[in-house]
Amino acid sequence: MILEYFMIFLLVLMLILAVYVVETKDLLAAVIASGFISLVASIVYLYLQAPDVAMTEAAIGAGLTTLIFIIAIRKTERYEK
Amino acid sequence: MVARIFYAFLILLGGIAYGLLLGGISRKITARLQNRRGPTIFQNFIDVWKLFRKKTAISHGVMFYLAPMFRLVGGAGTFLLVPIVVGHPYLSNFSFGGDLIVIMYFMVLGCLGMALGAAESGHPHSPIAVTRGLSLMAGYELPFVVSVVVLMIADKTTTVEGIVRAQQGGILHWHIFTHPFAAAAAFISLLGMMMSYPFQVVMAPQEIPIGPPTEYSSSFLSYMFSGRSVFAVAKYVLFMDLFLGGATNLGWAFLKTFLIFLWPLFITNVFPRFKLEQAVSFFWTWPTLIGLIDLIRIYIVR
Amino acid sequence: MAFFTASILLILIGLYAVLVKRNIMKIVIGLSLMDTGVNLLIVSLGFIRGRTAPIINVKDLLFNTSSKVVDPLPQALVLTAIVIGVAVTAVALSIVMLMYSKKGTLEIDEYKELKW
Amino acid sequence: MRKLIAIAFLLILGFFMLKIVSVFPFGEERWGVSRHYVDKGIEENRASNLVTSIVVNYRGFDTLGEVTVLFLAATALAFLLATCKCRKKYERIEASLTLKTASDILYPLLILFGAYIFIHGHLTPGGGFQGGTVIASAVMLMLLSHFTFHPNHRALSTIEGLAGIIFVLIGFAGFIWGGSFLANNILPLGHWNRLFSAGVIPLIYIAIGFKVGAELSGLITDMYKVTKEEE
Amino acid sequence: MVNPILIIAITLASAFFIGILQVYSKLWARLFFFLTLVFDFFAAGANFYGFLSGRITEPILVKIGGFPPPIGINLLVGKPEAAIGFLIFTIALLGAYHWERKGFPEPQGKIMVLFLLLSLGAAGITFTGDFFNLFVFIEITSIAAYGLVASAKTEKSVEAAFKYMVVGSISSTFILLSVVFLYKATGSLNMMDIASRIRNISLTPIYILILLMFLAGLLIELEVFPINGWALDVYQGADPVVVAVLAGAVVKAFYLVFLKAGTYLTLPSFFTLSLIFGGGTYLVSQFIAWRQKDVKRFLGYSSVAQLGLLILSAGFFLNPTLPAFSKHLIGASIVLFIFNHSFAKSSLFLLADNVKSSQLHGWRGILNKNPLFKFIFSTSVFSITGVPPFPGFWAKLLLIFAIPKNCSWVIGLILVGALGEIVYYYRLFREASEGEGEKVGTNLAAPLTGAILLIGAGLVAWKMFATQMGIMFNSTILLLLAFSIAIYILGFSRILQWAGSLAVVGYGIYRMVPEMGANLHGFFLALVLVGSALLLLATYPTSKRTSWTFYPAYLVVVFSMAGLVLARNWLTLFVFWELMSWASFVLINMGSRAKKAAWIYAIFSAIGAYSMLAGIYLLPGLSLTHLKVAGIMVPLLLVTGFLVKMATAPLHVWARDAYGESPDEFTPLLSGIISKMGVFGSLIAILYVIGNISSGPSFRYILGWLGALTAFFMTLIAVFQDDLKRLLAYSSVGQVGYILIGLAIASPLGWNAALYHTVNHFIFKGLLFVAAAGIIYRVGTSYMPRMGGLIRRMPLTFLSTLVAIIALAGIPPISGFAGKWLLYSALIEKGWIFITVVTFLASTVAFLYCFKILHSVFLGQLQEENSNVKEVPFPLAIVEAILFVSLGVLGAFPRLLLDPINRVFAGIPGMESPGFHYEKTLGVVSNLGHWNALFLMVFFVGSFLLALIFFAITSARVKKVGQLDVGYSGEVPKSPEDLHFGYGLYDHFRKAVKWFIYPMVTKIWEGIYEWISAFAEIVRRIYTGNVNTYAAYVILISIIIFYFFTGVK
Repeated sequence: MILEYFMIFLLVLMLILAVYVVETKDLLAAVIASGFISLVASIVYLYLQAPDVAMTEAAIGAGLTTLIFIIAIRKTERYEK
Repeated sequence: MVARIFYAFLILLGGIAYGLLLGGISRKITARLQNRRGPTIFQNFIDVWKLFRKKTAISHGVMFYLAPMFRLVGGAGTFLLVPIVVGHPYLSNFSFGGDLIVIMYFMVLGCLGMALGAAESGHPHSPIAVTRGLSLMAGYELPFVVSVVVLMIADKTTTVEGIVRAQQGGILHWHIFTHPFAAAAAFISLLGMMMSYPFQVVMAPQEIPIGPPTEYSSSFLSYMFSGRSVFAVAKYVLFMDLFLGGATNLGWAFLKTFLIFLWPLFITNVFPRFKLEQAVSFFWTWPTLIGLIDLIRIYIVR
Repeated sequence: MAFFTASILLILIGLYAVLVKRNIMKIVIGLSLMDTGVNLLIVSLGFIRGRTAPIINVKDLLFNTSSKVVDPLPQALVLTAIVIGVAVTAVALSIVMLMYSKKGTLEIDEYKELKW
Repeated sequence: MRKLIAIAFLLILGFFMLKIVSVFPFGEERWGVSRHYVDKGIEENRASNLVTSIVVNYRGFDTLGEVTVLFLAATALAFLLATCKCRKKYERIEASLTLKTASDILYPLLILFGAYIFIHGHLTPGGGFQGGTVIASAVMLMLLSHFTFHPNHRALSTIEGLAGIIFVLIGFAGFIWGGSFLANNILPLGHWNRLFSAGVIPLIYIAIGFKVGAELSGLITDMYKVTKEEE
Repeated sequence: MVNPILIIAITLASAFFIGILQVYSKLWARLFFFLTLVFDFFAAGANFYGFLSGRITEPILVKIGGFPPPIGINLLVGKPEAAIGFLIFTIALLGAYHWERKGFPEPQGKIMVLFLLLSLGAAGITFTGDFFNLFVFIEITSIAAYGLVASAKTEKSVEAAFKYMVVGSISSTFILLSVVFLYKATGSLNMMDIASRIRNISLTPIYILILLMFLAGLLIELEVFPINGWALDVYQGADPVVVAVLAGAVVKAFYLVFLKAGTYLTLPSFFTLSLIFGGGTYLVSQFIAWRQKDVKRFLGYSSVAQLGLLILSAGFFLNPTLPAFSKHLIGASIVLFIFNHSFAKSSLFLLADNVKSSQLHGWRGILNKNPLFKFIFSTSVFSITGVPPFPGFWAKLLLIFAIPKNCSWVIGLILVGALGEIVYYYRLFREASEGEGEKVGTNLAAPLTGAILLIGAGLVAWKMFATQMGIMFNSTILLLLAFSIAIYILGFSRILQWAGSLAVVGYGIYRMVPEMGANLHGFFLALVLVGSALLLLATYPTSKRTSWTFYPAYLVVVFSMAGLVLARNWLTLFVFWELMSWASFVLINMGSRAKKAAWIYAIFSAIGAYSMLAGIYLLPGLSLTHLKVAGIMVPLLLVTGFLVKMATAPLHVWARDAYGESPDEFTPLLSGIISKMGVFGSLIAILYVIGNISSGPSFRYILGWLGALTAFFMTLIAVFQDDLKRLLAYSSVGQVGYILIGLAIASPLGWNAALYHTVNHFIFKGLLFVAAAGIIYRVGTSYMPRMGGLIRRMPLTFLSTLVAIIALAGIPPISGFAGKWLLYSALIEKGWIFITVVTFLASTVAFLYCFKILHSVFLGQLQEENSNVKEVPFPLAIVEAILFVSLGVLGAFPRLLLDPINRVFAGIPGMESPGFHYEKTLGVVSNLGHWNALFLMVFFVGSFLLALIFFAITSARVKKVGQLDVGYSGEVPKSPEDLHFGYGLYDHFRKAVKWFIYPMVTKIWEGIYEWISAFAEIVRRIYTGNVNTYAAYVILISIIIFYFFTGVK
């Protein structure tokens, strides 16, 4: 039961982070936050008995995607107008 | 057939003479109305003869040369296609050649010829006069056609003989009485055809000296003159056949055509002159509307 | 149900960024958020309460497997979807970088040359 | 105003999506074709990881497509950024000695770990994609820490190309000897839960691991090396 | 048979291999790239051919991994898949070749990989039988496309790629989600399997919602209105080669998916959805392109519209209530549409690649400098706009006749849209052929191949479907048409081409003699062939241009007219009608100032043809026999088609410039014979259709009024024309008005009048236009006030013109009067008195312009610059002589023509008695009057000669004087200019009739055009160019679909 509440907490956390991602003016912060969302998601995947997906999400969603976003932001602009 | 052609020739000569005479009369009457003595009523004969006898004639080209013949043949043809006395072996002329439609189109031939000759002369006044004449024709043709169609529909025929026959049996059967509005329209358009005064735009003396045949002289002009005279007579006869019940003999014919001849003559001397566009607008409105009354009546009654 | 709602909300938030944000980088971030939401939704759809992961590393699981594990197919699909997502993101980012190199801005209003 | 309209649109859309998912109660059993994968998977493929079994064999064609997508993305990115002149280089700070040393040590370890993941793809969670990503992260680490680190581009291209070709060739082998493309009956299937089992699945996953690793490394390098000429 | 998996696997492997190879050798990479594409092309071609030839009967099922369908992924390649696969690789090969010649952008290896994988993805989309696999291939295609769209690396191209990427991602999200939902709902991912499972479950709103979600994702990729902003931007911004492949191949793969979705998913609202979105997209896109200035975007609008039409057809194709034959027709039409659009649009985009500017004004005049470009361009445009014999025409025809009668409004939609298409495509045509443009690039091999494929596809379609539709072709006509095209090769020598054309027409006459004159068809056949031969004789010397296509096009017009009048079936008639219209469009467009005129001609031709087509569609049968129809709609539509060619008011707007500006050697045919095809059509329409409707008499009365008003107003306007050909144009239109009156009367007398006047009008108007051609050739202008006095230089032309004018004016004794007399008799007999009056007046007004022609051209003062002109060239003089003699002979002996006409009508019930008889003295006698033509002629000639001889003998000496020697107020004029009264002839009359000659109808048409353009301009604004907006549209349309088509509230 606690696990389920924890999951709900994680989901809410994801949503809050998602809103932050959308609304923040700092693109770098947004990207980091969205990477964090992926990380949280991979925990959720574990709960959903999907270790493969969890691994992939952690490696690709949280890791690689965030990385290429960061590179792209470095090559362009950090702040949204 | 030979006899017929011979008589036709005679009638044609008579027609020309009558036309010239009427021209003289008109000049005389006009003069009297203006308190002048005026020329003799045979003045036109004198003129034609004088012109015909001139020593030299000037020509501007082939069409110029041929045009008077065109004019004469056109006038003569029209005259000969209209029966003077219906049913008469000779005085019905060549009316077997065609019906009213033929006559109406044949009338144009003479005008066309004259227009061509005049235009070839290269004098700027000629095309001006011709275009005026044609425009005016477009004007007066409308009321005339309205009334002619009324007659054709009413009598169920397109031949002149048929129309004349339909008017037999008393003065009240004349179309001028049975279809007064159509007749009125036609008679107004006759003013245009005769180029009498309110519609005198073609030979406007102040603007274009004598109309299309400006460049014509001597024998050419005499042909022109004759053609025009007989053409006028043809129209009088046509009107007589259409509206006044035709004629049973030559006497009636003379009388009726003379009456018709008087109508434009009097109008001429009373009215000032329209401009061309006014004339066309006039024809396309008032007489047409008058004619339409009968047309609509026919359309409904039929 | 909470998983469904959350993942759908994630998709919607991502779409919201696409619909409203005027920064092209933000739009790409929104798309990737949307991807995350979609993946979460698919995996949740394959979940069966009280089952174990579809990895047969214990003898016990070898028999009557379908009453013991969750549906592996959605997981397999999501695996593909995640990879495709990152591929799209990479291409999108390269396009964004190219755009930036042309005009030096990330504002969407500057990229309206093609219209009507 | 725009935001409100957008939110309204999205809420309606969300409503419809919720409507759809509401017919599939959360956590309830509902099998389709995957019942076959689950019940017959071990028998047919001998791969303990059913997800791998599906990804590499039952739906191996999808995975071939997936690999292609990644290859495509790497190619497209390399193509697009080949002549891109982006923002000026950052002032680069030389990495600290600790970082350098640590990454020197971690680099082979990470690669080894990645290799472990994809070699054991049919037994444990993870596989070619995950392993490949780990390898790429090793490359990234080196890129960040070592100023002069340049992965050999030719080698990367060759590896990724060869790995892809090997994937297709394995498929062809199935086509020629096994009757159909990607058929998993050309090698002995072995025993369940052993490293050398599951026929061609590990081979394919290894190829994928190499391919993904090379591709992602190349991709990161391509993005990372984009610089603007000094003005 | 080539296993489809081989195509995909080998392509993939070689893509990977190129990835390696490009690092080492670009040349080898390129070689390998093309090798792969060629392999794919032949492999896909082999499959397609296998299906076509019947060697493969069952769909090819490929089990990947050896698993049976629901378990593993499988490919399913049936006939449609094979066709699309072949198409994809054909277009890809063409595009790749084009790109290679143009030069791939660096780094080449990468772009080749992208290109290869794009075509691979499209092929995968086509072949796959699994939904998730479909998604994967869609992603492959999309990512490759994003990269390729941005490949030009210009500001526009990357912008387009970005928009494409954003919208494409939303679309693939929808597809992915719905696929997963489908899996949850049905437990399968295989298409066939889902199809069988879905049949077993009840279609609750939720299932429908899932299907709709899939469809919404697909509709985005299918570029339906209004969620196609991204597509248009891609078309405009990307490299044309990429666009050619996208529009030509990739989109077609998506379309096939759409068809499959409709087939497998049994969505109840599929029909409505495809009707709304397909029809809406089609209609809107065809109109919003009107004001588009960017050619690539403009082609994009057209692509979108074509796709809309395909979607609409899909709706009908999958409608289960459709009869089998209709389904077959629609299927064929879809295939034809796809091939047509792919080849034509790819060619056009690749052509656009050769032109520097993509702006409309940048295309100005480029056709005139680049003959090959012109050939490809015209072929593609003709095919897209549906001109026979190209596949677009057959596709449209098949589609229309397959649509069931209870959906006939769809026909209206299709035809109205097609009209919009004509308007903007031929605006491009007009712009591109106006003036002198610059040289364009010479990278034309690929589009040329496309054009040749188009022609081939058209001929194949002709062979395959014409007979199925009941279209029958006279083999002689086909042979003659082939000869006509073959004349092209004689183009190096104009005189040879002329002689060759004469030979071909002569041969045609020789072959056709048995058909001539026996009945209505034969009567018109004789007119067409003999008349055209005469007019053809007069074409040679007047042209200074050396277009190789003049004679082929001329002959095509002639023989399509022959085919038209020989048709025993409305559809056959229609095919030839279109052929004639468009071949004459080509001819008109050859006039140096005729580009706008040709454009308007095209538009009005299309109005006519499409309304005729709609009428034919609504007819209960296709054969030319009495058909019973209800209501006035059918005859109205039918007749409108014919009235356009007759240029009856209010459809006359095209006529002035088309007659006035078309090449001088073509105008006689246009006026003399082509307009008569309208007469023929109206005649049979009245005979077979209008005669059978209850409101027939009042309908004919309206037609009569139309004829009378046309005659009157056109005549009136003709009076004020200063350009010789324009004057004749109006005159011609007015004269055809008389013919229409005669037809409308539908009494023996009226039809006699109509046919008599038809022939007669051909003679005198042909003569006048031939004379005009000669005069313009000699004088160098068609502006009448700058002529004058030419009688002295061209006596023969003057004489023949004079006779023709007398005939035109209807003055006896020349033959023109016969038509007038018959017409008036018929009118009065019928009792249409008001029409009679108007007609009379019209013919009186005609005298005005008759005089104008004679005066302004031949009489008056000879201008100095014309003092050295010669008589018209010899062939023209011969034709003039022949025609004017025939006018005179017919004037004296009208029975020469009346007897054949009576024979023609003798076979028609109710028309056996001609309504008149002949008597010795009275001549032709009708119930009302009589007219003796021979007497009049003899009388006129006789008395004229008599008068002339008398005059010549008796009159005084005639002295010829110089042209300036006129009595001019005592002054001596110095130059002809002072004396010639040419400018402003009839200005006085203009004042009198100014209300009548206000160009009201023209203004109304212009107003309609402007109004639609303005409206399109507003609609176009929805494509804001902002990607946020595009995404919002996507969401909006999706929720609208979800809301209205599921019932979930």
